[in-house]
Amino acid sequence: MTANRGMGEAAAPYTADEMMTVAASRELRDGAVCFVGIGLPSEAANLARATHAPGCVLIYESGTVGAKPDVLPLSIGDGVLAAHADSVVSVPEIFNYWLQAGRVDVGFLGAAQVDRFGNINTTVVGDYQHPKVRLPGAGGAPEIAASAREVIIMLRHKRRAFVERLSFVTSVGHGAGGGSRDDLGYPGAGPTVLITDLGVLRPDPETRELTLVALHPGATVEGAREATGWNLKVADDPGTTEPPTERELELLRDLKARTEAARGGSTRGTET
Amino acid sequence: MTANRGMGEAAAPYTADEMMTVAASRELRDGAVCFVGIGLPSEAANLARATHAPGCVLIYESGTVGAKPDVLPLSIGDGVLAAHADSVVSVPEIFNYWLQAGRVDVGFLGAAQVDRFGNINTTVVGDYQHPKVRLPGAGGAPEIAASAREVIIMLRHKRRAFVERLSFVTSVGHGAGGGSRDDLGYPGAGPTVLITDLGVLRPDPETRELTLVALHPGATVEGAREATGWNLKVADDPGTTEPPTERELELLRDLKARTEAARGGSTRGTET
Amino acid sequence: MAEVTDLREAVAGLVHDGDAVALEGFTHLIPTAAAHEIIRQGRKDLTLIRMTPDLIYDQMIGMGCARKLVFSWGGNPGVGSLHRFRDAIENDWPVPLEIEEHSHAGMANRYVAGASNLPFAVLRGYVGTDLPKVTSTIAPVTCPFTGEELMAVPALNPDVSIIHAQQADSRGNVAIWGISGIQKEAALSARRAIATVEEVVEELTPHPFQIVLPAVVFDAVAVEPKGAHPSYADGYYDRDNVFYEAWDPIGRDREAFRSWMEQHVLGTENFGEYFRSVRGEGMVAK
Amino acid sequence: MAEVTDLREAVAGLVHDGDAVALEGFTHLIPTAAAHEIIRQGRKDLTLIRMTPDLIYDQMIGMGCARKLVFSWGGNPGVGSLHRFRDAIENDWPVPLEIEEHSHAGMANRYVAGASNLPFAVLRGYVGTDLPKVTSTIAPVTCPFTGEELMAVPALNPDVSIIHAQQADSRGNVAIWGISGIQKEAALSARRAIATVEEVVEELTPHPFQIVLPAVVFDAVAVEPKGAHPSYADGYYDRDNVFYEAWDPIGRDREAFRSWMEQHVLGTENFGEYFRSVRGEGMVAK
Repeated sequence: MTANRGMGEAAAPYTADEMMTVAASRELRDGAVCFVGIGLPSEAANLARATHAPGCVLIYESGTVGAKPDVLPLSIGDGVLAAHADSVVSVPEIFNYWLQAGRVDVGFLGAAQVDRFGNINTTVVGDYQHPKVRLPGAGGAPEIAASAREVIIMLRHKRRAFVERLSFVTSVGHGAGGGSRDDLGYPGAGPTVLITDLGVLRPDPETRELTLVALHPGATVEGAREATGWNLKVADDPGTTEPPTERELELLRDLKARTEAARGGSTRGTET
Repeated sequence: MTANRGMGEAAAPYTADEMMTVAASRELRDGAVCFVGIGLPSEAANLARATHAPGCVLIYESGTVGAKPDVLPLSIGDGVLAAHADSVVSVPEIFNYWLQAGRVDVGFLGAAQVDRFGNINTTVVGDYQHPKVRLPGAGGAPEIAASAREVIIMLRHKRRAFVERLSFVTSVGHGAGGGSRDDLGYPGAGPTVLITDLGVLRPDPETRELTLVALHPGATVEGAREATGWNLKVADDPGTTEPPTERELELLRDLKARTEAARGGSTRGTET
Repeated sequence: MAEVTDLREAVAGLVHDGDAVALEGFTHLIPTAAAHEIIRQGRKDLTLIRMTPDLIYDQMIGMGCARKLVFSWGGNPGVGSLHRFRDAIENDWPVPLEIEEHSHAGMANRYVAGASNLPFAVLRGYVGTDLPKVTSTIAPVTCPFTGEELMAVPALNPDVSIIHAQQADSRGNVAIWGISGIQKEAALSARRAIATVEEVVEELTPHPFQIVLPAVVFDAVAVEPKGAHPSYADGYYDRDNVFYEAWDPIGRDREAFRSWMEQHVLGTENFGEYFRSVRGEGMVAK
Repeated sequence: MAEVTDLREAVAGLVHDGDAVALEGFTHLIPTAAAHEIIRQGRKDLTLIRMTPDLIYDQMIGMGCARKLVFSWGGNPGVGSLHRFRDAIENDWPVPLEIEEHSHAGMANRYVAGASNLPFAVLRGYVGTDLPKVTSTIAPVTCPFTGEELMAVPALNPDVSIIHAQQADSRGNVAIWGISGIQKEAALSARRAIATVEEVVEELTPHPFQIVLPAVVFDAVAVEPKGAHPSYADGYYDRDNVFYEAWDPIGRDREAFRSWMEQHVLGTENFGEYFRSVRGEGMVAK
């Protein structure tokens, strides 16, 4: 469990991770077709489905369309994803007929590193041929970032994750900013929001640079700047995120408890 | 029912069409994967399955693999084709993953017109823009002709069907003869035999011109020449086709009787 | 998300004059009810797309709905010619019909490209045939890795695609079993999609070789029992070979055709009425 | 036509040193039994192809079977890194490992092209990422109709593909239900194909989202109950999350890894023995 970093001394009745997940879940509108990564994105999307967006259609890259997991999947192809899905299709179909075809409203992505334009690295830290850290690689992220109508990124706010320059661009956000993403010819609009455990960042309408527009309760601009590896742009008057409601917290904890029980008490992280 | 044209006065105990179907069925070896057109090809392939080739795998372009129809299908997508099939796949899959992939040993085709190199017309007679006769068109034939390892053509021997020059090349046989088919880059070997109601034609090993190599019992070289719109090449010593065995005839007639009964007594032709 | 509605509303709202329209169903599950509704509503100038134009396109062409046909095999399967189709091509009756002619593999891959949001598909075919001489939508493309030359065909993206399926569930997910042909790609390549179904069931159950198209694929789902007649719906009814044969003399004659269409299609309110009308004439197998 | 044989014979006859080998199964139905048999038989210099190299490729890489890996996501799902995979890339242990890295969409389309006997596939992707800088098998291609530039990737045609499925019928037709991932394309793109199955049944019955791969696709079908453990087989057993987590400390340490592999994989005759061996150590969830 992440400590309540940056949330002040008065212990909040929720963790920073919970705030992050709740804030992300609220971004998903009911009825949206949502392409979901495992871990935090899956947690947020399923919380949305349990709260305000029961009609959203969750797609996992294993080919499940309209997945309705009762516990959080540990892998992208868990049986719970197929069990009550509207349909299960092949992997080529999910990427070609659904994602590339423009049928996905929202792509929900995690990351290892992000830069100020929402470009994502999940490949290597350091040199590609002789990496300091070899990460899992691209998976479905590049094409989710390319073709989903919009992208929501979730990432814990840390200096080594929010970097001035990515070691490797695995998935394109707003490229070099401005109109550079459009020049690449991708149909989707790119990242429209980055939710961290400290606050909410949205791209500037002109430069497309991610800008801190809201802080979670207890988080500070200074804390956010410190946890960012570039000179963080902050909105003139950043708002404050509405704290999790009792219902949101209850449903989220319920979901996680059910998940742990189903996994035989495993408490290992769910992020990949 | 076709008359016993060219079969001499002593009424044979079988029709010329029956001889043609039986002769064609014998070309199919057991275990072969066979892509089948409706009509005469389907009749011959299913006779083969009932006689010497119970293990052949019949594919119809509607997506049925390993079809085992108990009556002859009237259309390429009849329910009898799916009922006991090994698998049923989509139309793109049948053309891309099966035919184009080189998984088909034998393509079994009918035709409206054929030329001396086994090229096929099923599109128009006369000018394309102002046709004398508008035929159904290509269907699956061009790619069957292109990609099946070998092709068997069945066509009743008539001067207006065996033409000097096709109005339209719908499907490629041996092109302009010689090595011209190879130059087109097609993986399959092209037509290895043309079975008519008069005899059997095979391509010359060098020129690839179809050559009459066998006559059905009662048929004559003169009859075949008369029914051919080009100067028919005849082997030095054309053989005689083994007449249908009692078992072949019985099984063929049984198949056709079951088919008619299932169709509510329809006796319309099955050729398209 | 699919709305369960009636077919008249679905066609009124989603099929417009001048649209490129694909009604698919490969021998199995041909959407006859939807074709009739388009005829009843008098749509004009349609580009009709279909691998195997058969009775439904013969009827739509004969009634003057179409200005263009994109296809790969046009016949009355097991019977012979489509006479309205031939009359339009050979004699411009009732209006001229432009044609764009491909092979099955070409058409299938054009739908695949359309469903994949790609501008073209690649295949091994057409070389050495006369099709590229008469069809402009065939062009060579070179493999950037091997240098090999292959053939490309452009994507099909119909304005609206219509399919018939056996069932929808209560959420609007659509199930087809048995031969599913090109319906998945036809529906997914289209800007708008309509499904007619034999019935709506609470929950789908597995059937042999079943595919399920999720509700979000469709703009409208309408219940039309027997809606694929005279083709068949596996699990519901057989192919009506008698009707296919009975169509031949009707389609062969312009006047017989017009009066048959006026009596049975234009003269009825919906497919149920139509079906009782043709059954009354003995055209339907028992 | 598939021959029902045992896995040892199938691997001995169909998998050779130096082959390009794809073992597929997208989280579901990962062919662990087959991977172990390849390790037991000491295959070398393999090009391993797989969208999501996980424990089985971690083990094959750590045992020195591979000289190259073609992949799109390499991790222990829900747990973390594949340490043998990382050790090979970062430290060339036990032998150097060349990598060819794509995205999932790229890999999936490479299999599709391979299954279709086309030299390349086209997709919208890669542009603006660093993947084309490090992966030579990505190249632009231009649409001959629209002039639009897209990305091409070359076909994958493994020498041999291996999948695990729930059932084969008595004729050798192979059924997968639930998540079927990329298995169809993996099997159809290969020169030779092997299926391991949970069991052979007389006749297949329909299951939700089932696909059937005809017997002619396979060169060998072998019965290997539990053969996908620790992944799962819908209808037979669940994913063993305990095992995935227990793997982490074993894979992390070279010696622990070697001795574990020697004891449980090299020290057993077949997958049944192996399974009893690891269950005896409490690594398997009840």
